[in-house]
Amino acid sequence: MTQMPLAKALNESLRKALENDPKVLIMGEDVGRLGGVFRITDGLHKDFGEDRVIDTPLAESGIVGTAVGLALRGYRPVVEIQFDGFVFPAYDQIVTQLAKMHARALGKIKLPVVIRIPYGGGIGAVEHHSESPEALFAHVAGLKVVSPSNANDAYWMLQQAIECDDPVIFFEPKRRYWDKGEVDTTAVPGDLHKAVVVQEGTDLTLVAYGPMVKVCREAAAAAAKEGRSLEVVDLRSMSPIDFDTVQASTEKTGRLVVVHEAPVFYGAGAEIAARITERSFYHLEAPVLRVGGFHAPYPPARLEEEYLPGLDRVLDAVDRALAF
Amino acid sequence: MTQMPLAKALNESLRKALENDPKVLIMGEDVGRLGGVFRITDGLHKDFGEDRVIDTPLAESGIVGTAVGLALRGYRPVVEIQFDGFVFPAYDQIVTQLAKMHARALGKIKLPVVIRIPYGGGIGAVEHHSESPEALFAHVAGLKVVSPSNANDAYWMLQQAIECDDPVIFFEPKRRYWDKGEVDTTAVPGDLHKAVVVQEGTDLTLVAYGPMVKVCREAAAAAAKEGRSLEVVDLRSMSPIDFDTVQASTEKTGRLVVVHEAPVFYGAGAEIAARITERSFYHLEAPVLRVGGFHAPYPPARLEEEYLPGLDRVLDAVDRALAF
Amino acid sequence: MSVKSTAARRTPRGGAKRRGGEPGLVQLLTPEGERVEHSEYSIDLTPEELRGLYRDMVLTRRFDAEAITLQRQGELGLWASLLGQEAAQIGSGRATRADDYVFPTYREHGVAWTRDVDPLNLLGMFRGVNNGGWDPNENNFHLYTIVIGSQTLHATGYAMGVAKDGADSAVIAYFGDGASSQGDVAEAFTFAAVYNAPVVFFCQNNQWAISEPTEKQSRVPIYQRADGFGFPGVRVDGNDVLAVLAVTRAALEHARSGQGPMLVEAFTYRMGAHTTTDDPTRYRADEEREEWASKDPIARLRTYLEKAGLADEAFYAEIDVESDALAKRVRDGVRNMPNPDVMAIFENAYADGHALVDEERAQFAEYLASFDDAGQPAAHGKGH
Amino acid sequence: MSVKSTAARRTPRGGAKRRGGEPGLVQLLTPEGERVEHSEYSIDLTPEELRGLYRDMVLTRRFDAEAITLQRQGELGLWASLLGQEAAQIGSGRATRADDYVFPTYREHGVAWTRDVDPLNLLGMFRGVNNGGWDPNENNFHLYTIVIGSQTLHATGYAMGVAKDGADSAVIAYFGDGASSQGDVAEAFTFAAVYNAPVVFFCQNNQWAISEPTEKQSRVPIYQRADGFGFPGVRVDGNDVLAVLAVTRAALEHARSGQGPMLVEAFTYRMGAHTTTDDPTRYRADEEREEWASKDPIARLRTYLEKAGLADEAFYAEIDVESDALAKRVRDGVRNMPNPDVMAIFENAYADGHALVDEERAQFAEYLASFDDAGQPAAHGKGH
Ligand SMILES: Cc1ncc(C[n+]2csc(CCOP(=O)(O)OP(=O)(O)O)c2C)c(N)n1
Ligand SMILES: Cc1ncc(C[n+]2csc(CCOP(=O)(O)OP(=O)(O)O)c2C)c(N)n1
Ligand SMILES: [Mg+2]
Ligand SMILES: [Mg+2]
Repeated sequence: MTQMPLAKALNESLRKALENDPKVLIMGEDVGRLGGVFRITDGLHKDFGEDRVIDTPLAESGIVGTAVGLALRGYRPVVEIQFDGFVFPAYDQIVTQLAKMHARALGKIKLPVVIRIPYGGGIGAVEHHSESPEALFAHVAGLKVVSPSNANDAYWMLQQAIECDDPVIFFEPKRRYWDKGEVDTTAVPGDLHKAVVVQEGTDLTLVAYGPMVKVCREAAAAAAKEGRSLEVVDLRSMSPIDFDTVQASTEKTGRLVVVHEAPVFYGAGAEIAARITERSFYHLEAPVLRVGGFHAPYPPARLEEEYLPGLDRVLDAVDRALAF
Repeated sequence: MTQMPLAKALNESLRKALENDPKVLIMGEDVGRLGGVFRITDGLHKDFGEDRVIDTPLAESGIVGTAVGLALRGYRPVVEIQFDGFVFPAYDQIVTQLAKMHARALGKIKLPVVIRIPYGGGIGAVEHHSESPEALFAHVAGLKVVSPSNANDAYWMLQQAIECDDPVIFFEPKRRYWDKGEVDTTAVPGDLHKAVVVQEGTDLTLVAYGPMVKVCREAAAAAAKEGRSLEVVDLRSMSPIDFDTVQASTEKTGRLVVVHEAPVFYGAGAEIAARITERSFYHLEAPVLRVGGFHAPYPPARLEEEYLPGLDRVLDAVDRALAF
Repeated sequence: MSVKSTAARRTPRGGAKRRGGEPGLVQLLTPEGERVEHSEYSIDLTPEELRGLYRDMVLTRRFDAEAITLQRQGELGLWASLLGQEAAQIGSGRATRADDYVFPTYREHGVAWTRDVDPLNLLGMFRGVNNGGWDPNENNFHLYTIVIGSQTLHATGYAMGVAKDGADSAVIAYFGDGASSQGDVAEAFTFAAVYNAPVVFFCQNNQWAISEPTEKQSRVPIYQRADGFGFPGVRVDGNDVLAVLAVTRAALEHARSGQGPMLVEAFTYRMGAHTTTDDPTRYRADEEREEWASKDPIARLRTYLEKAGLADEAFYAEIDVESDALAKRVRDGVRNMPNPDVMAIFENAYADGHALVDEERAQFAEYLASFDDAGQPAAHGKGH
Repeated sequence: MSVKSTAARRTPRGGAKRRGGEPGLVQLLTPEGERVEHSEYSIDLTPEELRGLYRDMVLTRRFDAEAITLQRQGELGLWASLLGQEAAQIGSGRATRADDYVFPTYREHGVAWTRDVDPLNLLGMFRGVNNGGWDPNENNFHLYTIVIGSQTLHATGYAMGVAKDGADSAVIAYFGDGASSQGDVAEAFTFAAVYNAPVVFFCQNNQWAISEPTEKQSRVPIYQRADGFGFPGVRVDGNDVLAVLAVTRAALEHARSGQGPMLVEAFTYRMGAHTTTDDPTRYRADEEREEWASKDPIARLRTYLEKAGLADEAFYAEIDVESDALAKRVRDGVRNMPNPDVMAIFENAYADGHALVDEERAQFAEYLASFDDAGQPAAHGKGH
């Protein structure tokens, strides 16, 4: 058990992967000498060399497209996209090639490629540096989409993503990079796609993932002071989604609020609301409510504090759900 | 009032737009002499010349990116993407530039660009030619997303999309191109984004758009024989969505089934189910059910008949909804 | 691998090309079947090898013709004919070594033939029973790629892996004149150059991208694109199987010997329609086609074989027999190709499984079963 | 416009470049401040014009320095310094005509200056009060574009429109050495060439893309990229404001006169960090920076002005006063820049409105109002 920031846990996880499997490669812009703009690959270029920690040309489609080719050759590329807003030049290679090639080959080839994407807002950045595009990947069959909310999950989920024989889009909650947490490098981790109840409660279930888990735990704490018992589920995986865990919690509390930074419209909350309502129709005391981004471009930094769903907006939704 | 196939209605609509506004341009692969692989631009190159009907290099990002530039110069480009599966190379330009530039300029510039995409399956095509990616655009703020289900809507909605000062992703139900319908070129069309009740009913509401409207009408007819009265709503617009019309119909019938070809997971049905359940919680006799594609790559042609949601799968969902 | 050091390792040939400007086509066999020499590229084949190339081209063309017929008969949903491009494909394919790796488009039936890929494998996706489905590693022949240009990046990445492994094999990526406009192809050039990857970019310029002539893609010959990325480009007569073989061999050797990528533009012509759904009469003149008919790659080699007396009647007769046998095997094979089981919809979306796919598979199986129980058939023609 | 005809209209200059291979830098003013001549590019400026260029560069540098300070003081969230690139930007910007159109990256503060864009406009996005927000059509200076390479396609499309309008103005698209690897830039080259669009692609090769040296993007000089697309490319000393002005003028004239696109590579150096969040000590040696300090674009011109006696002390003194005034105006302007109203979140997502945006706007307004009613403040620092 050691305390470390989420960013450091990712760095340690990558180091371990490079040590464990000579086929693991790290690719991306500035991942080499610089160690990435967030230093997630810090020191790896020095210790593993430029053959395994590869500074690439400035071309995301090229990065993912060559990663596909390297995977076909037997490598396990771990690609870094510098910021959420810069994954789109690679979207075609991800959606039409990486996601579909295993099926195209009727299973005869595998594409073990991990695409790491620092995502979400809250760091006061300029345009394209604060987005949450996870739904745009979760809707696409052939991809798996996950996001850790804490250091220990960051360490283990990245290991598991790299070991997975399917392409995994690994969303890193960039505004939590500096949050410290216990990391147990000896533990046996659970299923990569299993949701976890991180806070037991009886009155209402909050489901979140990545950066919003912390907000939801704070909301649960605040609600507790008002005598309300909120259960918090860390979804961890947006594709597949562990509906069983969400369903069990919802049927226990009778109420569900889904929280994410991404715009609500066509977002993960919609999928969870639709499916849980279908599964637990007679258990719901209130409609599943969603808290998330608005249907507008991510605002300039000076507005993000108001834009990002925080404690108050979560509690407001909780009030509305309990009022039913 | 004249009878014409949906494809011809689109062709007439483009011709009218080119006649009405000298700033309207048509761009795309093979839209010139060939008239497009579906002949939607047939004859336009001959009549309006290569300065207005432009065969482009084979590069979708280039097509949309230069269309953005042409729009900045005061033109109104109507871009054709040859097939649904080939829009992804342009996804970055659409999502990070076309959708956001108006906001980036605080409204000082407008991007009246229409992107026409023949979409959906049912034509026995090879891979990438049968997809329904509408959710991947509807989730993105700054874009409007529509799809006509019949010849008259095809004619008018395309006119309205071209007149709109916002970027519009115009999804054309390619397997309905050859379906004939009445086109009233003199009528005054309704709001581009208004849903329409195309079949009155009392027991359950079916919501669909594009190619699935026909299937839902057939389902309603079949159900009628069994004494069940289904209301069918043609959504027409996936962003914005006319929730008021869907809500009114749902509160009248008490039951809602959403039908689309696109995969259900993170699809339009999820958004409609979540929002209508929130709005009409106490009116719903059953959970909103969804009928759509599976979470798998679009299958080879010989399986699409089984894969595509048809009459039977819609009626099965209707049975399940009514069983609640 | 260090970029600096590799950047230094530029070949004279590359340099020559870069200074050379437009050197015209590399040609070793004229349209009239005359054997000619070229300053930089030469070839010396045994009569048997020459007959082998002829046989490859004839059988490939016959296979292609059979596929067109099968499409007309409704056995295939679509076919992309290689008619006219036999020399470009056989010549380049025969230049590859067993341990080289090939990344095709959707039209490389002749290259597949040289890689011993069962022709029936190619027909599955055109019949609509799968989207490819063969094992690329069996013949080092990747799946057909439909999204224009994408495979050039896969080939480059694969070649980067070959270099990492210290192997001396090479990779060849096929693409068309239209594809040369795609950003992915330019990015492949950049990655290949920067990492000095052992990959040959083989562009079959058949002068048409569906209805668009090459000048809608570039106003200079495509082979010249390479120089500005730092590697050599060469244009070869794509209807001259000897020149294509010689140039591709040199390019692959260039890659294998650590000198990095090379671009080969095979100047040829798409004699048929883009695919069986296309109607070329809408956009191009018959004269053009006729002019190219006189440059036919097969007739050209046959003229040479005959003039040089390198093959007797028995040889040609034997190929006819082989052609008929091949055609029959393809015909029967396609007709007997089983439709996939409906539940195949849910297979291979993932290698490690996905909970939702399992759930949907179970639900759909249950749904299908409900019909059998009720004894009513699924409403076909309308889909489920 | 007919592609064939335009393809024919290739200039001798272009041809010359293509045959010429590496001609070295175009230079008119040496690092030592010596005025030299060049065979193809010449310039003849009045003393006043020369002083004007000097003034532009000094004021631009001062503005840039002030912005860095403001970032350190927390008034700006980020700043991308142009330090060292003043000549490349002032020289090229001053070559443009009022009716030309400029498509910048996020670093073209000097070009903006030459277009009379209020420096305060540039600071809004770096302060985080907007994402650009100025009216591009006021000074024919498009919004800063952050997604690398995208704007080269916008510029090409705009230029296609200029050609359609029969106007004789030109368009200039700025991009970096790193951007040269993006597929969008290659596609822009292709479209510009095929449609013979009047656009100049201006690459500021400052030799770094954040931490990556140019050899991670290309193993040959970037200007050579143009030839393979069918238009001329030229490399100019990017720290020589006279050469940059001369070459860019020629390139813009080339475009205006219907000869199509041209690529200019300004060879310069990023003297500072990539942005204020970057730490160059992690990836590059100080020696490199020092070596380039001796090629400083401003010192170079000043040496020349002094040697040639083209400016007196009063001139320099006056610029110092101007600089201080500019700095103060920027300082005060930024500090007084109001935060946008929270409801601005919902503005300008659409030009014609969107029902959901209206609904969310109303709900959020109601939500915010609920706090006032209850008299409790919104939980700041945590977000709403
Ligand atoms: C990204 C993408 N856009 C469009 C298409 C549709 N399409 C299929 S083939 C083709 C023309 C390709 O021309 P070329 O590259 O010259 O190859 P050829 O067909 O001539 O062999 C087009 C536009 C596609 N498959 N992929
Ligand atoms: C598509 C995309 N990928 C990554 C980034 C992150 N990024 C911002 S600037 C930069 C380097 C750009 O280098 P260059 O083009 O040489 O311009 P310079 O910053 O040197 O002026 C990168 C990688 C981005 N903005 N857009
Ligand atoms: Mg072609
Ligand atoms: Mg740079």
